[in-house]
Amino acid sequence: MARVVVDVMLKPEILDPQGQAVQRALPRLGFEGISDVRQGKRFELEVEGPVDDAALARIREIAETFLANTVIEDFDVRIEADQADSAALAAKAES
Amino acid sequence: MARVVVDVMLKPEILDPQGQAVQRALPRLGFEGISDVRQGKRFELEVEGPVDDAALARIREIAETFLANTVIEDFDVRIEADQADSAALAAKAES
Amino acid sequence: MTVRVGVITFPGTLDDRDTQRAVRVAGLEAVPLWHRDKDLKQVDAVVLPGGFSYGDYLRAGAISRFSPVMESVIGQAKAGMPVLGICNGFQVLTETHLLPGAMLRNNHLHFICRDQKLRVENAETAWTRSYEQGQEINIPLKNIDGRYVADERVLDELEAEGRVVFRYRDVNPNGSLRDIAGITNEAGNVVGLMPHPEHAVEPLIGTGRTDGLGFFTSILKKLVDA
Amino acid sequence: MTLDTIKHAEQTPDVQQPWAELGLKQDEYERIRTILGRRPTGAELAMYSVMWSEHCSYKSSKVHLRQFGEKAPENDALLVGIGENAGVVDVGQGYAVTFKVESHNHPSYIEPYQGAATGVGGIVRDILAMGARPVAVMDPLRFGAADHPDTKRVLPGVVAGIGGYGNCLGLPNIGGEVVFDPCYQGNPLVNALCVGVMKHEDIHLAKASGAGNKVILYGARTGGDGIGGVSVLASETFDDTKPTKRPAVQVGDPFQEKLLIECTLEIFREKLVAGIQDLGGAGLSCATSELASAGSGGMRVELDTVPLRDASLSPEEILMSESQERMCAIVEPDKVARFLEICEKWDVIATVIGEVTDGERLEIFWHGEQIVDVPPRTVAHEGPVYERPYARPEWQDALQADDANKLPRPATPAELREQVLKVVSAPNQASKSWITDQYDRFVQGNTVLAQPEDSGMVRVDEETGLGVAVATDGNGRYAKLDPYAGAQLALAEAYRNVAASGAKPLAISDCLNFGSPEDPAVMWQFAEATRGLADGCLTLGTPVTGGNVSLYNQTGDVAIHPTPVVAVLGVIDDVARRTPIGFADEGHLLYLLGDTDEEFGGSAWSQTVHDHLGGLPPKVDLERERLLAEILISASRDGMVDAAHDLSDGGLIQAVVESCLRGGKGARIVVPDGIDPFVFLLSESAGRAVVAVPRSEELRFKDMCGARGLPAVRIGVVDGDAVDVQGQFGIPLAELREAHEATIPGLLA
Ligand SMILES: Nc1ncnc2c1ncn2[C@@H]1O[C@H](COP(=O)(O)OP(=O)(O)O)[C@@H](O)[C@H]1O
Ligand SMILES: [Mg+2]
Repeated sequence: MARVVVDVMLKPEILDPQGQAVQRALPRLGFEGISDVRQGKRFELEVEGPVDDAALARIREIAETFLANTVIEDFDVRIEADQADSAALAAKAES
Repeated sequence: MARVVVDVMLKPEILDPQGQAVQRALPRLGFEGISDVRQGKRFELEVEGPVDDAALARIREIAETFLANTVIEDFDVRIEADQADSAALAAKAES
Repeated sequence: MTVRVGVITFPGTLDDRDTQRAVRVAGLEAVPLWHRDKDLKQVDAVVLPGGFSYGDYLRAGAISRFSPVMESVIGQAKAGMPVLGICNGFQVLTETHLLPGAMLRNNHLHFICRDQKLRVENAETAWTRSYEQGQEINIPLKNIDGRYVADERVLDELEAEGRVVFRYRDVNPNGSLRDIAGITNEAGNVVGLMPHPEHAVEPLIGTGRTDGLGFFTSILKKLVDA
Repeated sequence: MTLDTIKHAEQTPDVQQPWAELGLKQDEYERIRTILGRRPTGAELAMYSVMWSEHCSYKSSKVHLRQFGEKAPENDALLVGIGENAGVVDVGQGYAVTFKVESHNHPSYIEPYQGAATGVGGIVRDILAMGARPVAVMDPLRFGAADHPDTKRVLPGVVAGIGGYGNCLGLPNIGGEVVFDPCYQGNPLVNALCVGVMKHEDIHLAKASGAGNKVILYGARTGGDGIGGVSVLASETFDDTKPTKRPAVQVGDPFQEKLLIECTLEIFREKLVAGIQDLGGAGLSCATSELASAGSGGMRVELDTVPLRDASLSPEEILMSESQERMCAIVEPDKVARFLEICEKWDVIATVIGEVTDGERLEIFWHGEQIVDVPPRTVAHEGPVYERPYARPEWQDALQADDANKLPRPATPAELREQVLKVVSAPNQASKSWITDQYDRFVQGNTVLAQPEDSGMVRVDEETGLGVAVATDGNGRYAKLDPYAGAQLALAEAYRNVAASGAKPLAISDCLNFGSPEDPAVMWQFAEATRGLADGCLTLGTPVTGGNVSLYNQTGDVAIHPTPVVAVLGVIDDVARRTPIGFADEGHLLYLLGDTDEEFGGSAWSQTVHDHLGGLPPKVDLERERLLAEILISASRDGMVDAAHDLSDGGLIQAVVESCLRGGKGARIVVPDGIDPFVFLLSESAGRAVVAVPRSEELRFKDMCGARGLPAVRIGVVDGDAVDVQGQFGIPLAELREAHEATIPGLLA
């Protein structure tokens, strides 16, 4: 079983009230030096069977038609490499 | 300016109705073979100055005290490598 | 004796004026408190009202928790001052860890507004003395992040110590674990619940019932008895 | 990079300008050149094109809307009429109420959640700009067929958007409509209404006067929202930097709007503004030109001081940006500091962007160079006016001849029962609580009545119990059959709904949703509907205080049904006297008020049972409506009725079923002599209501109706746990509840 991650973020030109609320709060919490925050969604999909090109294409279609609202959002699909230890450095494929 | 990404996901033992709603909808949309979906949040932070260990430690603190509620959520902090072309395959460091 | 009840306004708080009205209807004095002020103006009790503080944009209650006024509230709550968190206020109380657990998106993923039946499970807290153990009350519920969760150990502890103050009856409107609608801290002075007693203090208005008035008269009882 | 300054425009008279891409006609462009005596700069072209659009200038509808003023009834209650952000009505005890209904149809089809959310945000700012605290919202909605897959995309998004925004603002949603019809498939109608309350002395107007007064822009930063079209200009002037993609979709930030409301109300309390305007369609172009046009002098604006979200925006784009949650105030210089202080308190960004001048021009500068120099009235108030040709469509006669009264009727009581169940469970008649339960109806603690009551009612004064009631109605099917009558029927129904809850109707607002004005048939529908509404308002004595026109609701050459939506506002001296719809007390007697004729044209029955639309809509008798309203209001005031429900789609049986389900009690109904049970139960004759009268009040109530000449027939009694039509059929309440309540969740959940 492999995990595919779909990141969905508002397009850069679209207002992101959530990210802004976070950013405005940071200095008040004593954290300086963060010049911008954007908040989006992360989906983790567990795929049965091999994650070959066909499967990835299908997931990209899911992302495009369903997980993201492409009127206002961009998305990014990538395979998450098996991580025995999530703290370890791991190389990743980015689609 | 560097970008640090914070992923926040519900702990595995916590019911995730949003992820479930997605998973239940998939077969109806003609997508089979996805055995589980979890939905979480992705934050993109633009950091002024170098992202050294000190900066990362600070961001981990932001994540732990603020971006995630560790009663219910796990989080993961990582530097997003510079991507000239987001369509290109890129190697990433995972913290 | 006049009992002074502070009602906090955060940016995005909605039910502050309603809560002040409820406090007045119960015969107490309502004292507006502002999120930027540490000064609690010598109130005898504090209510954190409902709403969407900071838009609930990160998580409900997550940003308000860091406000100056909350520093004082946390200190006073630990010293025994009665604190009531309604809806968003309950969410703030869990975010500050004055109350255990957390609030998540409703299991059906929608905002829900309904008349909700509750059972009073603990009539001895600072905010429930006007009720009887086991009494059923009906007050409005309205939220999108109302699903109470905590781990099993915490839930067992809450049950064992009688700290589940309200349970949903007839319908569990949001998937809260063990039908929990409201809880209290160990000392019984801090109470949080999702439904809205302040919307049920006058006949005709809202549900047309006055089942919520008891919260505010309880505090009078408690402070007069003390 | 060349900035298109006034000087530059003067020096380059022959530059080709993209007026056509911006939606201007050749003659309109020529007119701008004549007004200015030169070619417009890019920024001026941007302003004129957006302000002269149909949406902002009402150029097709203006000639017809004039009737609302010309035929306005004498009415002492009207404090501010058409033309301001919203009309204002005196409701007594020193209070004034402002309300308005507006459309956000097209954006809600493109992006249902954000489209609907920003629709609510926009109308709330209109109300706020009048000086009022917004106290309630309503949402009349129309969607395509209930079982169409796209409805499953649009409806939940729209509902979540309205709820997400309104709930977060703390405005109770007290009513609205949900109608399904295939004609709205590609053109859903998302109308939104807001009501606000203030004291008379708090009324504010949108005008800039007093030379030296400052122009303050406050609220959200300006981003590239909703300016997809104007990028053509940016790409012309900024030849070396290609504009980034500009979103056509606006995203709402209800938290920012909530801060804007509280901040603005505090500013009003301290009397710090001389004039105020919200930013909605056409953004700063609209706000600056309207403020200057309505005021006494001119205005000078330093556009580069506007706080931006996206630093790459060109001046043209800044002028046209429709970024939400912004307001523009005119403030005397010595009050500016306090104004800014209050904004700071609420974390609202506020910037002085210019000042009122003693000239007559609106002048806009960009880093010291002048890019706009126009007479503001020519932008804001003296746009083009069209006398569009209109003609009764040739299909109208055939449509009216296709008489619904001739459709096959149920032959047996069993068949009648089955058809009744079909009507009460059809999507249009079914319970909408799956939708309305997603809206907060309790917030602010003043809600007396909310859905599914006949009207929404909120308390205005805690001491005296003064309250206002609002109902919205519209029936596109009726209006398609006869737009004149259809508009009056919408008015009559909303009027009746307000009266049924015990409030006295005072004034109306309307949202006119139609197809393309370039189609003479549509223009005829529009002309007929406005004429009907204006005549109706004159007869009922309820002036039009404001509203909104939404044209081009069509796909290809197929237009939506003409859909005038009417909102009636009423006042009640003491909300304790309100009349709910629920039959809650056994033994109360049921009276049917008004006359029932055979009227099935456009009816719910003809739609659900026969999928038919033809014939004539129910007859309109506004004098009768007035009498009925008087009786309902007297009955409420004198405690003669315990429940009342107006009759509309689905006729008597629909009303009885709703009242029984609401009150939790059944009813025994007797069909009066001489009337066919089918007609009695399902005809949609207007001017009717059903009331529940306590036995002790029966005599007094009958006498009152008799004395005033209103037909009142006893038709049954509240009793048992079924709706039992004697000699015909009985249906247990449980079965009715299931039929009525399961439909919408079944389609959408
Ligand atoms: N979109 C909506 N938002 C809020 N309330 C609604 C909406 N749609 C319908 N309602 C409410 O549901 C009830 C029934 O609607 P409807 O059948 O259209 O009423 P009526 O026929 O009396 O005008 C009314 O109280 C109405 O205000
Ligand atoms: Mg009605």
